[in-house]
Amino acid sequence: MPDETPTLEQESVDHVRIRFAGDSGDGMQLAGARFTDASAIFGNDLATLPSYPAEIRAPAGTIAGVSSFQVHIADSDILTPGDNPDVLVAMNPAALRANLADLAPAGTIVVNRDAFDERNLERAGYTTNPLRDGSLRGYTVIEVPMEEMTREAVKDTGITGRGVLRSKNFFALGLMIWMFSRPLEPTLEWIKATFAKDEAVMRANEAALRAGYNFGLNTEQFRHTYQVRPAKLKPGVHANVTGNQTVAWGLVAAAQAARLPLLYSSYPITPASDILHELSRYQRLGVRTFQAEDEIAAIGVALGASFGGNLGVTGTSGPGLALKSETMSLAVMTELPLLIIDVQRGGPSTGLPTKTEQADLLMALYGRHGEAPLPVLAIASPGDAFGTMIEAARIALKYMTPVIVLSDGYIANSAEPWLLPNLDALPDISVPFVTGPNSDGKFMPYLRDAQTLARGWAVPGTPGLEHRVGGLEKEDVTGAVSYTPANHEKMVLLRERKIAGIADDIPAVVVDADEGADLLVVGWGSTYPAISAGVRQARGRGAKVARAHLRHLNPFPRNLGEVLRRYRQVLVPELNRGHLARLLRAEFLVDAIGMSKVQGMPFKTFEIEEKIVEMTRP
Amino acid sequence: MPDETPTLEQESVDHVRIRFAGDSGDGMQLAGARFTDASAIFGNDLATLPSYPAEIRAPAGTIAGVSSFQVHIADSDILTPGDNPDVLVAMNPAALRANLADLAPAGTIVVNRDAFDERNLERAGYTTNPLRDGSLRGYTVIEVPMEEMTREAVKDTGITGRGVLRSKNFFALGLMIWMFSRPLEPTLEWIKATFAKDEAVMRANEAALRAGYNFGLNTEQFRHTYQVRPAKLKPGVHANVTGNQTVAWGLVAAAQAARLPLLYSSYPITPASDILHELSRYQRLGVRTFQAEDEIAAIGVALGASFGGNLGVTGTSGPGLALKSETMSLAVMTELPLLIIDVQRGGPSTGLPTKTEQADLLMALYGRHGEAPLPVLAIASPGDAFGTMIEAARIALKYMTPVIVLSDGYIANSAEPWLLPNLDALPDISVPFVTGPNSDGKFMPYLRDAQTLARGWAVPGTPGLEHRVGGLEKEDVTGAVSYTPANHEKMVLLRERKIAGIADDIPAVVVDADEGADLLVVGWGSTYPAISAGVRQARGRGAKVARAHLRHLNPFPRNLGEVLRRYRQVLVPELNRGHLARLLRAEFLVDAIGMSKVQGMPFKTFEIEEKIVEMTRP
Amino acid sequence: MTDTETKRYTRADFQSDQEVRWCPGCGDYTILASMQTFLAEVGLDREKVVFVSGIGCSSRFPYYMSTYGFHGIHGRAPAIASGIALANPGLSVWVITGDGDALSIGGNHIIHAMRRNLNIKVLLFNNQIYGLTKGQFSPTSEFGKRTKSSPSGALGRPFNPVSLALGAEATFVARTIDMDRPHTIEVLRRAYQHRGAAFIEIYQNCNVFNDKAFAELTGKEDRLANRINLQHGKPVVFGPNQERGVVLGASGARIVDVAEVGLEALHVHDEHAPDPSAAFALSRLSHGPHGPTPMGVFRDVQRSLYEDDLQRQVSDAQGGRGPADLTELIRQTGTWTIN
Amino acid sequence: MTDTETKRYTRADFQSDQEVRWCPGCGDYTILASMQTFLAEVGLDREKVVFVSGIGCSSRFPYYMSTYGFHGIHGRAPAIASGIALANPGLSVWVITGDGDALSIGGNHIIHAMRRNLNIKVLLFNNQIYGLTKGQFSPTSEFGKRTKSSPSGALGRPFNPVSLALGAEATFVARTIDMDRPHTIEVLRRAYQHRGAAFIEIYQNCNVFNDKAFAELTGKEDRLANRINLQHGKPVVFGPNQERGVVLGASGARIVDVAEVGLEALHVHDEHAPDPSAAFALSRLSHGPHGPTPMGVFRDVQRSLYEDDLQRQVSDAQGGRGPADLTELIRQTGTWTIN
Ligand SMILES: Cc1ncc(C[n+]2csc(CCOP(=O)(O)OP(=O)(O)O)c2C)c(N)n1
Ligand SMILES: Cc1ncc(C[n+]2csc(CCOP(=O)(O)OP(=O)(O)O)c2C)c(N)n1
Ligand code: SF4
Ligand code: SF4
Ligand SMILES: [Mg+2]
Ligand SMILES: [Mg+2]
Repeated sequence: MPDETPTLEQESVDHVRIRFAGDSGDGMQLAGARFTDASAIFGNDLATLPSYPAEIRAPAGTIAGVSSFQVHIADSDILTPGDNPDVLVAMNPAALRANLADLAPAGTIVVNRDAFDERNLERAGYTTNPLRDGSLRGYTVIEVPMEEMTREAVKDTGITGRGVLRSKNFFALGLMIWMFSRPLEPTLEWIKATFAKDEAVMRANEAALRAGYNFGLNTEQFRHTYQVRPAKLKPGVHANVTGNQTVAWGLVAAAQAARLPLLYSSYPITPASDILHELSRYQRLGVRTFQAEDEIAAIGVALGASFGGNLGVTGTSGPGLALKSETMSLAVMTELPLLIIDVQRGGPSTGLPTKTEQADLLMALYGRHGEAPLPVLAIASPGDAFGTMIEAARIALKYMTPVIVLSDGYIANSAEPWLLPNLDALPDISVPFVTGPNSDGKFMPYLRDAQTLARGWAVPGTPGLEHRVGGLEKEDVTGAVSYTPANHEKMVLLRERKIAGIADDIPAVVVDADEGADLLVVGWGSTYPAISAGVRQARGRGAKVARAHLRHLNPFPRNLGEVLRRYRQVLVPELNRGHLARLLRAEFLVDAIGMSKVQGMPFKTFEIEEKIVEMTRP
Repeated sequence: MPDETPTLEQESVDHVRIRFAGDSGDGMQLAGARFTDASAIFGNDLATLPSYPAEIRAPAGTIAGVSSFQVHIADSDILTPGDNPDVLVAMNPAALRANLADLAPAGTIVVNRDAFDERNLERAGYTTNPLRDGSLRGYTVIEVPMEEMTREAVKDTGITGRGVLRSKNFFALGLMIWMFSRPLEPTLEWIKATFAKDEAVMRANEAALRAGYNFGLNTEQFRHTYQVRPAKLKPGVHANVTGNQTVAWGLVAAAQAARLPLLYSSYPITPASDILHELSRYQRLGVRTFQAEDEIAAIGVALGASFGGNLGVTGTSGPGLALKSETMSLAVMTELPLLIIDVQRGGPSTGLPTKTEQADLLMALYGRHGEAPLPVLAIASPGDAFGTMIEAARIALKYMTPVIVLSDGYIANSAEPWLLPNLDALPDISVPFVTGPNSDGKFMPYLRDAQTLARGWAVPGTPGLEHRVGGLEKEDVTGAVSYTPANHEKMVLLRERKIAGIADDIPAVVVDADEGADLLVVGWGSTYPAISAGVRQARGRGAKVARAHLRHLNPFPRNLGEVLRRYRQVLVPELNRGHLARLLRAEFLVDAIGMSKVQGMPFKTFEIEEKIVEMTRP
Repeated sequence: MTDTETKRYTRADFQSDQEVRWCPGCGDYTILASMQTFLAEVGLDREKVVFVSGIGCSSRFPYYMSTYGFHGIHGRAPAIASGIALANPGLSVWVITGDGDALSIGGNHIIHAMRRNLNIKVLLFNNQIYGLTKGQFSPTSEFGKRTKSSPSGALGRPFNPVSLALGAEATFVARTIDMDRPHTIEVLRRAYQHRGAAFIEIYQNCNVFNDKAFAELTGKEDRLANRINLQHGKPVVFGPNQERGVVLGASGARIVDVAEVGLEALHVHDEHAPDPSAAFALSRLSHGPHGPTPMGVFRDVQRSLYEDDLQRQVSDAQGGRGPADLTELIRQTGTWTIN
Repeated sequence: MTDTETKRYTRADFQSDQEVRWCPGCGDYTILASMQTFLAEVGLDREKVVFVSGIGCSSRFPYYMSTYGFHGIHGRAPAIASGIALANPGLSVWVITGDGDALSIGGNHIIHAMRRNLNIKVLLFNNQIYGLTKGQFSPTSEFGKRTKSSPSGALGRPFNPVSLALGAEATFVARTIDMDRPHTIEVLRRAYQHRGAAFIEIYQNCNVFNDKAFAELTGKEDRLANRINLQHGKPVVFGPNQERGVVLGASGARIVDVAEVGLEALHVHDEHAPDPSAAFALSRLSHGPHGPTPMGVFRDVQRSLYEDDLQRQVSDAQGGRGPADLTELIRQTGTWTIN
């Protein structure tokens, strides 16, 4: 009944950051994801940051059980989910308490008032009710009886008992959709499609969504709604993607580009499992997945598949990468193509399984016995994963080598809009199998391409090329077992040169330069958005600062040393204790300074910004 | 019948290097070891280098099947087995062919003439007989019909069939004992003790030994014998020891010094298995060993034993260390004392399982997921192993941390005389268990010692201290599971500082200085003898060069940076592709230059010497 | 002091101060309660008990016990537990593990623990799913099960944990179910009394990712129809009126109507049979479980304990004289003296 | 061309150019010869055959075959082989492994390979010792065995590999011995014909570190007394005059005098019995082996192949239309267009 709407201002803002927070059971991830999709379809640029408790369900109502989802929507290109939300939706006292500190000054709090009873307050560790004790002064607090309203809304939908309150996340979502002037339709459609099998639930969710929307429309509590106009994204088809999704798609695309069947062999582990889940759903694309008995078997199967002529891929997180170490070394010796994905999480040991960290880089480079070099690549963002996977496959196939690709928990689970590439124009990265003798009528399995130093790939089933590979040192060219001292040294050097030579086949590092800058900020992996945004902000404050981001961590781009030496100061922000900084120091003898954060969370933009401002102060 | 002896010159030499070489089945390791022991008892200083084919028996008579044992005896302290033998005992053509290139100019060859038949020549790849074709001109060649003489010698001992020729290594040994004027008795006694159970074998070996000795005595082929006078070793009781032996003894001593039961849990792997074998024989010392189902179980059992209040130790080689990675990370998180021994071998993968290499250093430092720092020590020689094990245990217990100790195939199997320390005067490295509450009547498992930052060790069975450890991030002090960002960072830093702080508790690095030197040679592990000897030789040729050898690789001694910066050039010889060099560069930003050898063999003295001379040339 | 005799524990004495964090309704709660009740009943001192686990929902168990505990890494609990048992044979060591932890990544350690026969008790919480990682199939999930990682159905035949343990030379093998606390407690008691490694499969309902997997054993009527309670020395009968029974033949175990074959023809259960074949045949009656399913102790035989054998070797080597001397040992390898 | 029909291979066609490097007298030689003879007889094309191994003396096997080969790392051959079989179901994939490789470090992969039922044939060369690492005890070494790592005797009960495989849901389980080449060849043929995973224990003499471990099955008289040759559909009899037999009862399998019980009372061997209980009971007759020991095929049943099931899922998903399109898939997740 739009005509009954009280007159409201509609404020136009260029961006807004909203955090949905509630108990793990409150469906906040779903609410956040739906809001994100609605905004994406509306045409905003966006970035998200989901955060949930470690895998076990914590007791309801406690701080440990709080789950949240932050989404940043904007009318121009943004990079991060934002440090501090402008609006906090808090479904219970614990959610309020856990997130209040992050809220922007004078921010808005939308609370589910019904949850602020004594029991919940106590569980959250409040001794007084924050809605009453004046501790929220300075914020705009909007109290909404969400449970009462939801109960009322769903009463004729056939839903009963515990199910009733399950819809309250849709109530909150509806309210936010109204507040930020999104269209309702995409969400309504999504509800229809998703809950098609259970009509009562479908109707309850729809009713709650509309009730939330209408509550905004009809309540005087809300002084104005906001409008965030569509961003000027590149024209084309966009999807809102998480990193695990784009890794999966990138693998499918890589296999297509390589004209090879894809076999993904993995053992479930947070936060990598979703890659397995995604790919398991792609049987109609011919993708085969294999859930192995453990990580060692998983990589063994992938390596066997590669020997058999497939694109063998395995994926895991830190603890699993540790277990795969011995087999990676075998892959180095047998010189077979293989992709190993490591979605890093907080360590050491089981550590913080649902949190993000970048502390596996040195293990990726050095965590194998003997001299076992292999290429290492890193993904910078969900959207970047697609191309990185194709690049990794290209290198693995062209150079007959295992390749490690580093992702992390942040990339894996956060979402961003992504411009679909033209999948019909994928590069051809296929490498023909050897089909006949390659040396005087004979097949020499370790005969190398003069330029790439790659050996030939002859797959079982090919007549006349029968040969044996294995983990013992190989004689040059013939591939026979050899214990000769000189041959061993030769082969160690050949394997080293082969990997080092890839530097000639990857793009030079591109510097986001700044006239007169004598500080270079170098990043890798998921710090990309925070560093880019931090640099942008610092420049806004007059700092002169250059920036470079590395996709290739082994070998480094050819020009990297030269680039580093151009700057008096080199800062390397990392979510670890200085891995890349250490590599740059050892390799180039430059005094790269690490900036470290190990809190299971990404850098905030202002942290980078402040550091740059501090380092560039005259 | 000494009176019938033709008059011979007895030449006195200060050192001599002898290599016994033959087929794997010829018992060359035994002959070499007996000769070594006879020389040790005689009082020479000595160093040895055994070398044998990869584990599988190669076909008799081929180059692949050759096994050799080099021993260097001297009247003054020596460091290495010597680059080039003065005397080569060759039991067959393959042994001659495989070893001739190493023989010193104008060296002596003692060959088993009977083995130079067509079949063996062909197997060795000779097209003509080197004993006849003049290709050995320039050497002193002594042809001995060893098989014929052995057959003759043993004919009345009751030995028959295939057994007859088995004694021919004793014939060769007897000949060498005569040639180098060693006493026969120790070897005769050894034979008696060793073959007590099989009298025929005992008598055959004895007869062959005497026959060889007498052959020397009675043959005009030998122009003179040699005399190497006893060396001036430090007074005291000496034993001739291999590194695997001294590691085992060092562990027993460490457990005694720590007043803890020792549990050694391992899975067999070359070249570490002998540590397990040694310790398995020490049940009468209360030592318990456990052969686990794999390396992961092996370290799990050791860690469990540590939790239970034992000195838990596990040992392996590279492939096994890779497998232990995940559990090492758990040990870091649970902060329990644990020793992990890695006897490095040629890699990557199965590589060269019986050869030596130092290419696991970076894995030892970085081969774990997440930030999982732990101390790393290296053994420099068989004799050094004993003390290193005690030092490793001291650190593990005092700082409640897993410690990695690096040995390698060369240290493991080569022998040197070793002055027994006074075992009654071992340092007290014991650390008392926590027996009661440590904080206001409560037990806080992660409460730390203010100085060492070590937590307390409370073992199951102690009333009132019931607590839980595990791999999830721990809350400071309480040890409860914690996912809090700030706590995670705090704990990462605490673990890091704890390990870094050990630098204050280890000796400063001692420089073997040289007035005016601007080159420093830095080594670690088994390169010790070659580097020391190389430096000595280079100095003899006028080079100014300083030398330092590191036992502690993480953390480094406090003064190392300062030491490195004193020299214009830093050379780091390593049996890998520059691991320590890389660490020094990253840590101290000094332009450390790697000198690399990856041939499965130790450096030769002259290689180091030449490099130094070249680098110090004005 | 007769203190120890009058010492009495309650269940609460075995509860730790940690909040229990499983999903509401999870079968793990019941097993936890059974264990705490059992420990109080048997009167074990807290400090003598160690719980060791791997990773999984079930593996959080040690945090909730006021005893010593070690929350290990995925699959490796049996190794850690073996180390603890070797270090201190006086402890009561329990391994808590899940179907993924024990039979997927940890399968090898489990079978070796069984054949070695150290004094550790393995409780396998079998919910036929990966709970902690949110719902992938496990090695005990039924063929064709649709899960996150098998949207068109899991492949491969699931393990029958009891058969596997019997094939691995286990000396004690039993099965129970979360819901039935008295039965669980009885099986725990039997495992505790057994001197040696024990393997106990506990059917555990994961109401979030695999609800009602054991409905055939828990529903009122189903339970009566399907639960075969094994009792030592008794013919194997079951059913609402004990009207059905099990016979053992050349083709394995078979369900029969008692009326038809007569009570004498039924298999008489012998837990202590040296040959595990009959126990194995019983284990084949159900897979999943579907239909009539034996519960209780399948096998309980005596075999020398690993720790005891090791201790005996050490004592024998020392010949009653206590530890020999390292110096002496080194000297035996051959030494010489320089003055 | 009728070329393929007339194609004939000889043993030599399956010999590689590598020198065979086992100790003289090692049982591995005989098994190698049996395999080469078998492959020539069955007429498989070299390029269609892949041998995958772990680490151990036996694991050098692939080097000596002129087929494709993968000498893997310790214990992991079943995983590598599974990958090869998945990549190319048209190949004939054989795993060569030792008692340490398969049952110590690799135990978990073996049991999972069995339950999954991929088309790989596992040949376990059981010499009851670690050969390559020069003589430590293995999980099949007898209790009390003195070796380098157990100078006062190995502890723990050894696995019975056949029992273990049966407990792990294997569809094909057999046992043979190096010396008996015709028997080995026959068992290889049967394994080859079986569509699914096969587990074959081959008693193999290590004359250097564990000589005569199988003397009870090889000595002229011992052999007659102890070898029980299992034959499908026949009563299980053995002995110089077939005068002894096996009956199956409630307490397992038992040796009897045929004269005493009568031929009808004997167990009639059924390889295809769906229930593995009888096969399991037979496997318990000897452990080690000591005394009468069944040889031949214990079990050979049909179960759907993992590869086939997977292929069927893929085909079903594609609905006969061939691979769908990635773009389409991405679009289904929800996209929007900006112009
Ligand atoms: C090395 C390693 N791989 C994988 C994981 C992830 N992971 C944790 S628990 C688990 C399986 C849990 O299933 P189960 O053992 O059945 O226990 P449940 O949660 O069902 O009680 C997996 C795959 C891990 N923590 N470590
Ligand atoms: C990870 C790893 N651990 C240990 C070893 C050492 N190793 C090689 S083979 C082997 C056991 C060999 O025994 P088995 O499998 O019975 O084979 P056999 O030599 O008797 O044929 C061991 C322990 C290794 N190569 N790799
Ligand atoms: S996921 Fe399942 S097993 Fe895990 S706590 Fe929840 S109900 Fe229990
Ligand atoms: S050690 Fe034993 S198994 Fe290995 S090759 Fe020699 S005889 Fe054969
Ligand atoms: Mg489970
Ligand atoms: Mg073996």
